[in-house]
Amino acid sequence: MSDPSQRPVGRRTFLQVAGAAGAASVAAGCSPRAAVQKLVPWIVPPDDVVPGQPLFYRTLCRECAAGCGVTARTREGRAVKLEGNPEDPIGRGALCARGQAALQALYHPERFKGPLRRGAGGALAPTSWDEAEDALAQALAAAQAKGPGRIRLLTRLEPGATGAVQRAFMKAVGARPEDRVVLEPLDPAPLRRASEALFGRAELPVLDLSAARSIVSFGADLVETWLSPVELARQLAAARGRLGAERARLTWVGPRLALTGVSADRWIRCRSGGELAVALGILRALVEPARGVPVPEELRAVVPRLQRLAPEELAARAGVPSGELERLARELARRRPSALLGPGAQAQGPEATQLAAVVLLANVALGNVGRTLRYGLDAREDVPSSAADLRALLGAMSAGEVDVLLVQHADPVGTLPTALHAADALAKVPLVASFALRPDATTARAHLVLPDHHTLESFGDAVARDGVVNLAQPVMTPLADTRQAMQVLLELGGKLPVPASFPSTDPYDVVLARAAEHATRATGAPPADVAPVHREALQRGGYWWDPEPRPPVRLRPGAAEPFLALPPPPAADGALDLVVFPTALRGDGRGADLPWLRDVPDALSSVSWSPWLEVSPATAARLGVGTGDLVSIETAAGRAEVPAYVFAGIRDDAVALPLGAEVLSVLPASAGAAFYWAARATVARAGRRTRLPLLEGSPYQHARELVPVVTAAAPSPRRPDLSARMYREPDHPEHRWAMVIDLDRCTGCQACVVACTAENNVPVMGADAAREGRYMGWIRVERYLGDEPGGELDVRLLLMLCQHCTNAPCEPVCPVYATYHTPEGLNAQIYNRCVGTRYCSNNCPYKVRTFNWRDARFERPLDLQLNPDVTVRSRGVMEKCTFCIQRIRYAENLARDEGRHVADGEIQPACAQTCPAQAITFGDAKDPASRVSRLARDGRAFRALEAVNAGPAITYLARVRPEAEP
Amino acid sequence: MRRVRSPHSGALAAAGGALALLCAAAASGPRQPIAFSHRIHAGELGIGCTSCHVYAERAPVAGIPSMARCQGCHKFVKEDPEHPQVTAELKPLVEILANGTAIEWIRVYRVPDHVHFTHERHVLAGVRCQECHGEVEKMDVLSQVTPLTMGWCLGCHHEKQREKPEGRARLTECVTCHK
Amino acid sequence: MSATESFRSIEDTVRATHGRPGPAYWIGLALAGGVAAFGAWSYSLIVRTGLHWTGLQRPGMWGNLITDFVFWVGIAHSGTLISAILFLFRARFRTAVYRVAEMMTVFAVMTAGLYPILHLGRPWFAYWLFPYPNQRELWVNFRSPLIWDVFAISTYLIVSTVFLLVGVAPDAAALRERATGWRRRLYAVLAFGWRGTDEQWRHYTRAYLFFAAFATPLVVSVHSVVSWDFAVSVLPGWHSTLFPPYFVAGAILSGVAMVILILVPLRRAFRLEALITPHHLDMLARLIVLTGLVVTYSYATEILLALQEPAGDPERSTFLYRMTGPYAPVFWTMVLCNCVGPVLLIIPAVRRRTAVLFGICVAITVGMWLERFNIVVTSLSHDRLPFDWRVYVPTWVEWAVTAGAFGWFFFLFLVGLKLVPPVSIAELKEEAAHAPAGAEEATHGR
Amino acid sequence: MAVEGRVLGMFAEPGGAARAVRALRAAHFEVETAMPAPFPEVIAALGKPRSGLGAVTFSGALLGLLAGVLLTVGTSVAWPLVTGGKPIVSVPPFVIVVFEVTVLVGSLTNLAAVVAGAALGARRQATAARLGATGDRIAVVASAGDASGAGRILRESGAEEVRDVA
Repeated sequence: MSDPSQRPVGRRTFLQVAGAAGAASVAAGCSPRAAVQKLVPWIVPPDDVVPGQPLFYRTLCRECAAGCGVTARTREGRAVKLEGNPEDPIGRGALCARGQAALQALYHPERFKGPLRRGAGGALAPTSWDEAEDALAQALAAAQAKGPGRIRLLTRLEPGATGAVQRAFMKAVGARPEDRVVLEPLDPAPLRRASEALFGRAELPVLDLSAARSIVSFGADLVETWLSPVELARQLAAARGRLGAERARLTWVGPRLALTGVSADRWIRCRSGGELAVALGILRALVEPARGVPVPEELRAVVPRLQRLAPEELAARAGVPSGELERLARELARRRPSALLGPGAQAQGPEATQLAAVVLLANVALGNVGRTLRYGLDAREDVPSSAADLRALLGAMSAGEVDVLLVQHADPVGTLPTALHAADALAKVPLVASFALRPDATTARAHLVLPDHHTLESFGDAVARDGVVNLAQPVMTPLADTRQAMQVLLELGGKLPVPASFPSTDPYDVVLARAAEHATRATGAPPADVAPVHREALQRGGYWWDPEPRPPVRLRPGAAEPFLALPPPPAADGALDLVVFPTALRGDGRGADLPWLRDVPDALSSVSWSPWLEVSPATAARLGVGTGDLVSIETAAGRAEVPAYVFAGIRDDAVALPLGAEVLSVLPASAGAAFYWAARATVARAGRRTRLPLLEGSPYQHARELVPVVTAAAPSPRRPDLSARMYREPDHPEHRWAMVIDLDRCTGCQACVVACTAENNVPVMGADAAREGRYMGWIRVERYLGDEPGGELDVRLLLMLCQHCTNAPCEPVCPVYATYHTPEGLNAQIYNRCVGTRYCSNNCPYKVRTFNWRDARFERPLDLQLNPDVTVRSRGVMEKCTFCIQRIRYAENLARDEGRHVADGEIQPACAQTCPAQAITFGDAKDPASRVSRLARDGRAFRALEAVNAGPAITYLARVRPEAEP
Repeated sequence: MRRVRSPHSGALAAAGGALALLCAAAASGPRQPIAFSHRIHAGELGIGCTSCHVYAERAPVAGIPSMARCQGCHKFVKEDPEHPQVTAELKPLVEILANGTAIEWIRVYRVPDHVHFTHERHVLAGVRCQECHGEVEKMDVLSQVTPLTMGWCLGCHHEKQREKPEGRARLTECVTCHK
Repeated sequence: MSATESFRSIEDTVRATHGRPGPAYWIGLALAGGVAAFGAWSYSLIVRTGLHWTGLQRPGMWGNLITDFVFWVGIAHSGTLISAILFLFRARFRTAVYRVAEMMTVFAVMTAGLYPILHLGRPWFAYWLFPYPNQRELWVNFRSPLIWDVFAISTYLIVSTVFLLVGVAPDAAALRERATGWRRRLYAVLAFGWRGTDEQWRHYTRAYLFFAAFATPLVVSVHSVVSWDFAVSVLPGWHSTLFPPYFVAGAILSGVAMVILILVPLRRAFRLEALITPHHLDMLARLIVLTGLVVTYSYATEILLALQEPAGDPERSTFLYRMTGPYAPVFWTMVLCNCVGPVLLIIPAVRRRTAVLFGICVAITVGMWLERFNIVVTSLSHDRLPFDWRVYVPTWVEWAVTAGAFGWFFFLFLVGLKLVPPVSIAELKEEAAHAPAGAEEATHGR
Repeated sequence: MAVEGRVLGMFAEPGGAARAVRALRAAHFEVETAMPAPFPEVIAALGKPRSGLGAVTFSGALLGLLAGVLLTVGTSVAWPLVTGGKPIVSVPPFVIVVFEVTVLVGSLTNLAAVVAGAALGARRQATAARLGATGDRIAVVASAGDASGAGRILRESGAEEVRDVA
């Protein structure tokens, strides 16, 4: 593993190498271009870089608080693809859509190229690091002299070395602990607060859903954004992978379907805010003596209190039939252990805490705590500040009590409700210094911009939980004149009037110093020399150990009572409930400007590039709007205009808006970092229309039985008899590459879509192209809402990508053999032979081919991310999924060099590799023992549009619909 | 000029090849920034190809020798007191090495971007460097001697496949080179 | 009057069409050329930056340009039909109209052949669709209907051009005798040494029969091949064994309509009423009735077969979509034009009124274009996976390129009229020699 | 026998020309004609065998058939690429291409034959070719016999003009 500070590849040489290797390739004509090309050699060749061969580094993902480990594939000194670290206990090799897209933050064209200082004219102008640091140091010294509280630090959650340095630095400038404010918009604070109230320990649980036989989510979108989505999606898949009676039941409680709801077996369509009533109803039903559930000792005291709640009133408040709560309670009583989860990541405030507490009490009642919900593993390395702390900071700023505000990867202006007036508060601070990577609403008001390295350029560590410390290391030399924020803080410490006693200003040393402790815990004994141990850990990606058990949590006497009363009902003012939700692609909005994330359509609404307001068909009819009509949303706090999206997966009395700028303008100030659900909004037609960039044509299956499901009564989908053949099947002498997609595991999280985009140089064509139906993705989630319009809501997902058919209809229609069937069973597409008749696409029953309507642009330096093993397609040619032929060939070459056969599972296309739920399996169908062959023989197997008899290489395993329980 | 061609690709391939040759580089190669001679290095001094083009056996690209590699020898070979001509020719190199900059070579051999050629597989299959690059050890100025057209590639690929068809299906598969 | 005199008067009447053009001709030529030029410029946008100028998208990758292709191939059909098939059947009314029909065929194929090339993503590589020896050792895929198209359309273009020129040769010889300057040289070339000796006629008549014998199956094959572009696919709405006869009938329908559209103004403008008589128009109108009924029958068959399928069948869904979806106006206009229009012509009084006939032919031309649009576009936008359904709407660029086809066709036609005798002099003479009454009419007009 | 010569008669009507041809042939003259259209009565009167051009055209078509088969099968086998699971030599689609090539080559051969036939006819019947192509009259040239006899026959048959020609 190389230490970049000693790596001889300077930025200059890196770029030269990149140039020499001829990174981006374009399929054009066949004559070599006449232009003179230069070959510039390395001055000194780096030891570990072999041009044309990938080099892998283990590092860390910082796109959300989960802290998954990452393997970065680099080529010629630049990162080209991120994958999960298979050894990391959290991600286990998988990475979500946002993690995949972290690369685009690295290569973002708008990234700051160096430090900036706001000049007299009011514009940010380039400056030198020394000047910038000196200016900041002077301001810090002056502020320090005025006493505590004059220097504040606003940061994102930093559960590692960076956080430690921040705290040390703040201490050195004489700040109080509360002067460091941690802003994490999707912080599950209610969980921590409920645990504190009930158990006396403000901790987040670590979940083990794989053991659960019943899972109830109260708005916790665990496959998209909640806690640790990659890990939870894997656990959920494991819990549901046990077919039959042991298969876990998933229940979704909420006013709107999120992806977790799509995966759920049952949706309790409660009204917005009614989750609390549902949870109370279940808790009440569980402690019913007749239930037979042994009520734990510590809960006995609250039984009478609970019994005072009338089930009918609870059901009415929830807006659901009372029988439904009763049925769910019965199921929970029978199917144990279980896990009750909630509230969702966007929920904040006292109501959310109450819901979290009631859910936790139900878990206690069912004996889940310690089994599926484990306490005592939260390392509490860093804890987000409360909404009150945040408001206090803004108040101090507005009052002119803050002289220097350091902002590290937090954007108060861009991520807080407009009603909090963060921009005004910021204007009152004489010096705002931001460490942001690229411009945001806060840097627009900052006086100094000290651009940080991207995580892929920095050293660091992240304590995800007790026993899991993932390490970050630079996988490439920095692209621009940036400096790691940690280093800047350390250097500033040295420039203070009373210099701080930091042993080193090198982030590597800081991480190494912390590593001694991790190594001790991981190995059980302090290492004699930490450096070699740490080098090994860097190669591995982290320090992982089994933490020694802490005493189990116990319900504190009397702690439960305050949470058991139903709060007064909200005023019925005729307005609609406004539900705000984060999505798998947008998260808390931080990555919303990354082209990959914007271009991939949302799995549920299929909207890209634009916000949307989900409106139920009945409500839409009442408001007189259709999909694409602009509607205005008005709350006490403000107003926003958003195009409507008519969606059957939402209650008639609610509308839903994904997190984003529009949300901020309608959130009340009381919302704090984010929002609680029980807000109400007046929604009206704005009278104008937009063309919404929408992937969906019709959301209905139109009685075509495209995506079958299986039940205990009918364990196999109906399949046509295709034994009659006109021709002999083509030979596949060595391999027949094939894929199995388990739709029972697929959650629709779109990680595969972004991974494919990253791996295969799939161009992002922009919002207009999306509006015109020219989205370029090679793999897409087809989402069907039911059979016919107005019918029963029955959401089914179908992951659609090239099926690599044996009798591919696309092949014989191509006049120039640009597409053909390889002896290994692939449907090959030869871009440079394609003339663009587009007949192949017309004849493809799966419509998985995309056409280059115009030349793709990879704005510098986004082009450095391009995978050199995959040709970049020019306009006028067709492209499609290749089963990652470059990976197949890489593995085959490797096997050949090593004189062996390709092992089963050795080849993983980008989509299969990154799938958190491990829904995608790739392998050789010719080998009857391969995993893919075994899975394809499963009773749930079916093929898409099988009656067309194209002979797809992709076998789907149908979703399992559990039989209704009494 | 050595050309490997299948019998049936015929005169047309030859014509196409000749045309490509005309386009790419005339019989004498481009003027490089320094008067580097493969004849002296590979011919007279007998330095093996992979001594400088170190990646040929393990990577898609053969690699242009790093300046450090030049330095390895030219730390000592800086002048020839007996031949002022040689000293003069070495002077630009000595300067470049002293400055720590790199030589910007003019590229001679190039395949289009949609061709994913790999040296590794060819070298490991026993293809001699000269089969594609000509008798470099006799060239003072490197020039392109083979057309690097698809037909020319296929000449060899078809031939090898005919020699032993089993297990060599990939030799004439489109996706072997175009992906 | 002697036969010689009637021969002379035929020649004079025909030669008069080659006279100095009047302002109407120039205006027409400029209009046609202008429309063609605007179409070409619009198309240049596509060449410069790509097909994003079109309204095409997944799932519908074909639209106006392919519609134009099929439409113009269809137009090209009646020429050879009237010329070759009616020749084999010895239909006498053919004589007066076949030259115009043949010219129309050649120009329509020249128009049609352009459009598949124009619609390519990389039209500069269109030559890759032809099998030619190349250093890459690459050939074309003969399993592809598009290659059948390449062969069918180029064969059709070559054979119908040859057929036209061979038919023109004796006329060119006649014109050569009295022409001067470049015209004389042109007709000398076109006449390929024609002297009219019996030995020449002996070979010629035999060869002409063979041309007709080749052209007849060819004309049926060409539109069958075009229909296979669709019929061999797996797309609901395209995948149909009915397509070849259905397309051939439709092609003849549109072609005959176009012949009438051209003949009606032509006979007036060039005073050819004596040669091209109401009787000829009447016979052509009957051909429209016949093919119109075949087309109507095909529509009915397709729809009834599709509607027999159970609910959820994509074929059924596609046909319902055609009739009730966003393209319903296209569908019903098509039915009105192609089914009702021809049926009206069954009534003699209707088809004998030139203005009404002309109007119905305009309607059929529009209807047949819409039929192709209906087949190409609706099937594509409503395929097997409902999630991908999308409505295709052509952009102004596509409309301009579509209009350009008409401009280009009429431009060629107007130029051709001034070079090639629009009726066959030799055959009229043959007729005149045996039908003095006809010759009488030819001399004295109405 | 009188002076050997050629006599040209110009006819306005094909009927007269046919009569002349029949009479001339009965008198063992060699007859050449030139006419603006292939008047069947004249052709019949000439009593010549059917043109043998068909054989040429037919062999051209056969050549086309062979070329089509070679092209489709040969190129598919030369570099076998499987498309759509169909056999390398897929007969039905190849038949279509073979048919088109047959028609194409057949037609072009037919064209070549008719052009050659025209040249041949003009050479063999040089006199009629030189003098007869007026477009509005039918020329009948009699030779290899008594010129005056020929002139008489022509006039009797209704020739508008009769003259001796070289």
